[in-house]
Amino acid sequence: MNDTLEIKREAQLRETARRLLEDGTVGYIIGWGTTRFEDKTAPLFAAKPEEADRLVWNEYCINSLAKYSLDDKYPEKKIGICVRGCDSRAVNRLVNDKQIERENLFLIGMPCSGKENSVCEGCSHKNPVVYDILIGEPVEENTEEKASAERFREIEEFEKMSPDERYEFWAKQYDKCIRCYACRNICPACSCKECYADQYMVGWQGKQNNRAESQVYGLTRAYHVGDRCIECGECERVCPMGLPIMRQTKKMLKDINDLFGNYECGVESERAPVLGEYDLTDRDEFM
Amino acid sequence: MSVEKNWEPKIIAFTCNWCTYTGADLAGLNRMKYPENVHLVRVPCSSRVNPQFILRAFQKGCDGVMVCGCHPGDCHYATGNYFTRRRFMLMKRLLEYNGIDPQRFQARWISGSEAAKFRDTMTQVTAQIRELGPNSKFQEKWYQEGGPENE
Amino acid sequence: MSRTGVIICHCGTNIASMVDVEKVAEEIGKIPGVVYSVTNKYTCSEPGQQMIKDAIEEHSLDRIVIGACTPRMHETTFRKMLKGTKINPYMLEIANLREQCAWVHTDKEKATEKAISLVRMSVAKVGSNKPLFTSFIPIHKKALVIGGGIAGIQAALDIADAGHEVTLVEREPSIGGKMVMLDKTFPTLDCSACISTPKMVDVSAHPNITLKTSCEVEAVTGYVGNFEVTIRQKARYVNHDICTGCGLCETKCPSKISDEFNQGIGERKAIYKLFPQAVPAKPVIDAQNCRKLNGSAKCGVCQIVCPLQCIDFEDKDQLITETYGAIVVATGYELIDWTKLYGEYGSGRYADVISGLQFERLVNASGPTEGHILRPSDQKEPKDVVIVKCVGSRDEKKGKSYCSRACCMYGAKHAHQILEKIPGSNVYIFYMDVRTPGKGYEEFYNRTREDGATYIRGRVAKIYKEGDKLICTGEDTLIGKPVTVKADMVILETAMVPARGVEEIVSKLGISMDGDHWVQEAHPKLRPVETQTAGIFLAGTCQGPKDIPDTVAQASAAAVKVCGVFSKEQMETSPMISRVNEEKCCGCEFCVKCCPYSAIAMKEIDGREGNRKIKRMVATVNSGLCQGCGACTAACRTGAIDLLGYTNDQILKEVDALCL
Amino acid sequence: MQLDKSDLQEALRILSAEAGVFVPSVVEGVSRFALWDGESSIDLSRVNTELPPKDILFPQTEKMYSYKMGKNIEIKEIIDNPKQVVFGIRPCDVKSIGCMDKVFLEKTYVDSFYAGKRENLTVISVGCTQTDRTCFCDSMGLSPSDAPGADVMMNDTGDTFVVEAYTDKGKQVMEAWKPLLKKGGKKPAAPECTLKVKMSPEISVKLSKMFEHPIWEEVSRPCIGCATCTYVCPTCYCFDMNSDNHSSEGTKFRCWDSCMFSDYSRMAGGHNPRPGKKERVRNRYMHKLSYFNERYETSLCAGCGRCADKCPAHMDITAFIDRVAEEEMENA
Repeated sequence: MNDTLEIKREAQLRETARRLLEDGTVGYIIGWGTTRFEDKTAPLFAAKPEEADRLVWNEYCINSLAKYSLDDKYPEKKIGICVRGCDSRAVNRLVNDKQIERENLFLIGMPCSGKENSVCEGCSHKNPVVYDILIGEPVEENTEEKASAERFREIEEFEKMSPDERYEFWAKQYDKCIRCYACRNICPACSCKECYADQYMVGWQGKQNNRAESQVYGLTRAYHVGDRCIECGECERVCPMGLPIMRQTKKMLKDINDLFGNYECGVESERAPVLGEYDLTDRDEFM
Repeated sequence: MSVEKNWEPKIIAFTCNWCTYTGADLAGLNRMKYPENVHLVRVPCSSRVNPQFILRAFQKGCDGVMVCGCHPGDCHYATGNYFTRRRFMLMKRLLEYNGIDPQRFQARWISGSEAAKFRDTMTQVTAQIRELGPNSKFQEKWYQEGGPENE
Repeated sequence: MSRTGVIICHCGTNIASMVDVEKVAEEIGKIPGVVYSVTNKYTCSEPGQQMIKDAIEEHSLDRIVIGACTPRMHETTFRKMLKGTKINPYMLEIANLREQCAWVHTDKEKATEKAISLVRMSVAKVGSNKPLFTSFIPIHKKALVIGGGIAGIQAALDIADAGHEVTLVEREPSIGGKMVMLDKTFPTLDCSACISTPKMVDVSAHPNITLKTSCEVEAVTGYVGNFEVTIRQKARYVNHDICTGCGLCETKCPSKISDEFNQGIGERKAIYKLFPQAVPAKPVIDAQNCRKLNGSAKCGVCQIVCPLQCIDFEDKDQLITETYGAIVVATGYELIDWTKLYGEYGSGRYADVISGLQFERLVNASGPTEGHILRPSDQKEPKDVVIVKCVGSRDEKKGKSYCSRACCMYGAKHAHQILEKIPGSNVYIFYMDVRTPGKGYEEFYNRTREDGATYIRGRVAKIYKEGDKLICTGEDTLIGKPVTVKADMVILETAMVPARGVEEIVSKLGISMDGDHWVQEAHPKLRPVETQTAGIFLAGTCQGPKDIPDTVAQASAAAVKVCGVFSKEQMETSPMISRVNEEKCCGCEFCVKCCPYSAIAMKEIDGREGNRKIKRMVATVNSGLCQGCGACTAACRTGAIDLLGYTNDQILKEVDALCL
Repeated sequence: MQLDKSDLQEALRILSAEAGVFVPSVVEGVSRFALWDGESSIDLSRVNTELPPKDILFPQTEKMYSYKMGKNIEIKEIIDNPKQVVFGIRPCDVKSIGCMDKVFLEKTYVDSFYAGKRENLTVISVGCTQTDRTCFCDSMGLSPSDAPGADVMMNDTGDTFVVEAYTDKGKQVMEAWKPLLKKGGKKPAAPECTLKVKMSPEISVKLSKMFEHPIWEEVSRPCIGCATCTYVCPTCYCFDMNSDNHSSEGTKFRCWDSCMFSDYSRMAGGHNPRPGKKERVRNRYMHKLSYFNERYETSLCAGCGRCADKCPAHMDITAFIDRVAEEEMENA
């Protein structure tokens, strides 16, 4: 990240935030603020104009902010959210799933040239896909081939392994899982009011932590978000045990691309999620 | 799980009431014989089968799972099995991706009049699963170590 | 703890021969929650059922599992039996021990083991059954028939005769449809007007039928028994209550417009009756072509002339909304526009190459030529006539792949009419096959051949004008030689296609169409007059090409279906339908997209967020429309929508029970 | 007494003769306490393991008893308390074991499952020579190089360990290590935590009066309600009970639960005293820094810093404590 451009963008962000807070277009702005550690930023909720200067913009702004709008679904005033490319897709995701109203949000677009996060490597949407105001100039996107080559590289490599090797790999990974549900709570595609895993009366998912229960949880979540995943990589970032969750959820995206034509979630006004529609010309492999 | 020698595969088949379940009844009416390993769960339409049931079946100790429904186009509920087809095309690949042998989960379109096809499918799937041996993937320890004795 | 009663049926020797029923009963008796586990020789018999009823009293059971034949056989029987006891009829599960166990296995010991696990699954499932109650939806005993052709007329008359109110909606100024355009009808050759106009008069005279012509269906909502239908009454500019239909205005109207009823042969006025025996026999003004209304002149002569002052140029469209219990779709057909498809037949440049309906108008006594067959180019009587069949039908490349069923017969009828009306004329019929699939059809075809019609097996390759003759070149495949005929006139028997605008009606009603845009019937063989949506029926050529006898048969069938719906005050709906747990529903609408019956809608309920009262959207299932397929339950990630009778909880327990 | 580093393997082998020895190791990329396999070298370079040693005494899923329904119902309590030793545990984790002892063993009710395991556990603590950036145990009143609750205290002096026994269990270990031990050795000075936190008893008193303070609204906002902080925290001891039944037989188990889950305090009928994030974050911080103090005179936070390190929203208990310290109370 060349610093001069980013520092200018940070100053412009603060100035815009101050103006928005002063003239009351937004009730508060969700952005990134400093923490005790220099290489970590934390979500900041700036409500008063003077707090606008606490907003920062550097290569450590890695937390996704879109899902915080779910906590305030019926705001009196608009909510300002700083959105990078992935956050804007998360907003699209939540709007298409009818969980938030687009009019309740005021999106401050932040062109992002990649953060300290492994997922930024193959990022296909550095500039926000939807915003109300753009801070600074859009950055240059990854080339089409680089993004698409990078998108499923990890999955294609993994598919080369034999079934038993694959099972052993996943079994070891899910042995590590401590079922803290951070991956579910950070994911913009996981927006159910009451998750299936919390409904013990129905008995979908046991609370005990053994390999089988964690595998069932892992696969069920992969299936639930599979056709709506926006590939923001937050699930992998937040996992305290470092499970490669994206390698699981993006498998379905790869299949959908192979079977039903290229498919990217949360980019434009949504084509209905693949599992929500049908097509008479689908391949029929079940005879 | 009984001793290795006379191990019997346990296969569960979610069958749609209007087509495959009727086909199974027709096979019964014609006294067609097929192995005892397949247990049918009757559901109104193959689109009622939630892919999570498949995970549940493997977790609770099934060796093979099947989802059977009407041929696309003549579903009693018009568009039911189009959704089934999509859901299980994706779930099948997800299971294989996680190491489950492709033959352990199969989906088939069997109409109400295809009694012979129902018998042949059941026989063929039972043979395939028997040859694959007991399934230990996804299974809870409770079943792998033969239930309560080893508590 | 539930108190489950289990009855294992011998079914004579059907089950007992292969399954050790005593062992099954004893084994199942050990399951916690099972308090009564016996076998019985014939459970479905009267004594068998009585035994169960006594057991319920004696052991105060609250749910029953019967291991017997397929539930598809006796589920209803046992549910009726339970109606007489204190147990809800849906606290019952049936394990299929005959068709899927005893009859299909050979090893007795393994079959018994399987029987035990099947019954164990049913016991696990019945453990979480809940009492279900059928709900009732009110039925408005009023039918709506869309389309005033012979199908709509017949359906409306049958329903009205059964004592129910009917509204017949027709978009043209008069009912009658295509049949009333015809001259004669095969095979009896009785005059089409003579058999259809009396029915049209019955329709207008029938106390139970409200006739709405020049009307179109604007919007349809609701479900069986409660369809809210908005009908648009198009402006007619003539007050039909006062008008007596004297026709003075028609004679005075200056403008001349090509008469679409006569298929473009001859003209009509701007203020016109569709045809002389039109019902209602009152004119309407065609706004596009009336000089006063389209602003091209200050005319208004009809208003001056009209003795009763019925003309009102300020008339506007009106929208009327009413509730109907059932709807019959009878939108009929049209002939394919061959001019755009068949350049080799001159694509309409030659006036004497006419379609079947145009010939009907020529030969019709109330037609533009009063029944004299005069060729449109020079009004001369043709001597040599060529009839070409399968124009647009059975022709995937240019037209439609299907056969239009009726053209072989009305082709022969046209030949017969020409030979009869023009002595010494010659008729050449180019055909691929002659299909005569009805009573008296083959005999009628043989008679026309004996009258002198020449049947040439082959298609006409090209038609071109030479002098005042039309040269038709083709090949006679029977003798394998090319054939040319110099004809004065050519009649093309073109394919039937769905009526213009059927797509809108189908989408408004929420029913579906097949590939060729014919309305999709529920089942081609077993439910030809029903659609997938309960309460919407169909009749006539809207469902596919057919002749008048089949159309009338379907119309009467649809009428009986409507009377079936109206036979009860309320309609009992099956309780095995989906239900939404509003506490868990987050309003994401994934389920709405999956419902084949569009039975799921979103509604606003008030909820709480923290300490604030808010409004939020949740899904709700319409019990009238839901058929209980369960597609929505698998689409709902949270499991907020569940199918009663096959809930997630029950199926999970069934899967667990199998794997013990 | 002193123990040469080179003799460490031998020392552990002596112990593992009759007890399972847990040592800090990296399993599949996650550093945690795992059973020592007998030969692999002990890596003490890492200050704190990612997962705390709490699952030795309080496993994430612990089967309590099994039942079998037949003619009569037969219930069998599942007791498996093998003799165990945990080696290489840091003073902050020893303090957390002390906190759990207070909860499970003191006051009226003694948890038999915990007591059985605790009875058979020998704690051999190794003092820290350097601290992580998230360590703040000395601000919480602990010394990085001394663990009063341990059975044996070992401090690294370069190439030897200074070994002291604090309890008779410790003396038995010293007995077993007799051939390897040498005289002398001086305890090294305790390292200094870089992270200074203004924690003091007044903070917990102050907090007890701040239940309605607006600070909670602001502090709790970034929280996403997952259980990472509670599951990596060595002192969190909340558990839930459930059963794994198979028609006529099954087992009753208890498993970790987290007060941060939205349904943790949801009661029958759907009422939830802590519905929002504000209430839940407030409850967690108050329990760590105030409620526990009122009941057991010591704070429930040992200053290991794992929650600050692993929190997805980068929330930080130390920043919160400083914030509370600066907050002047109007009515204080």
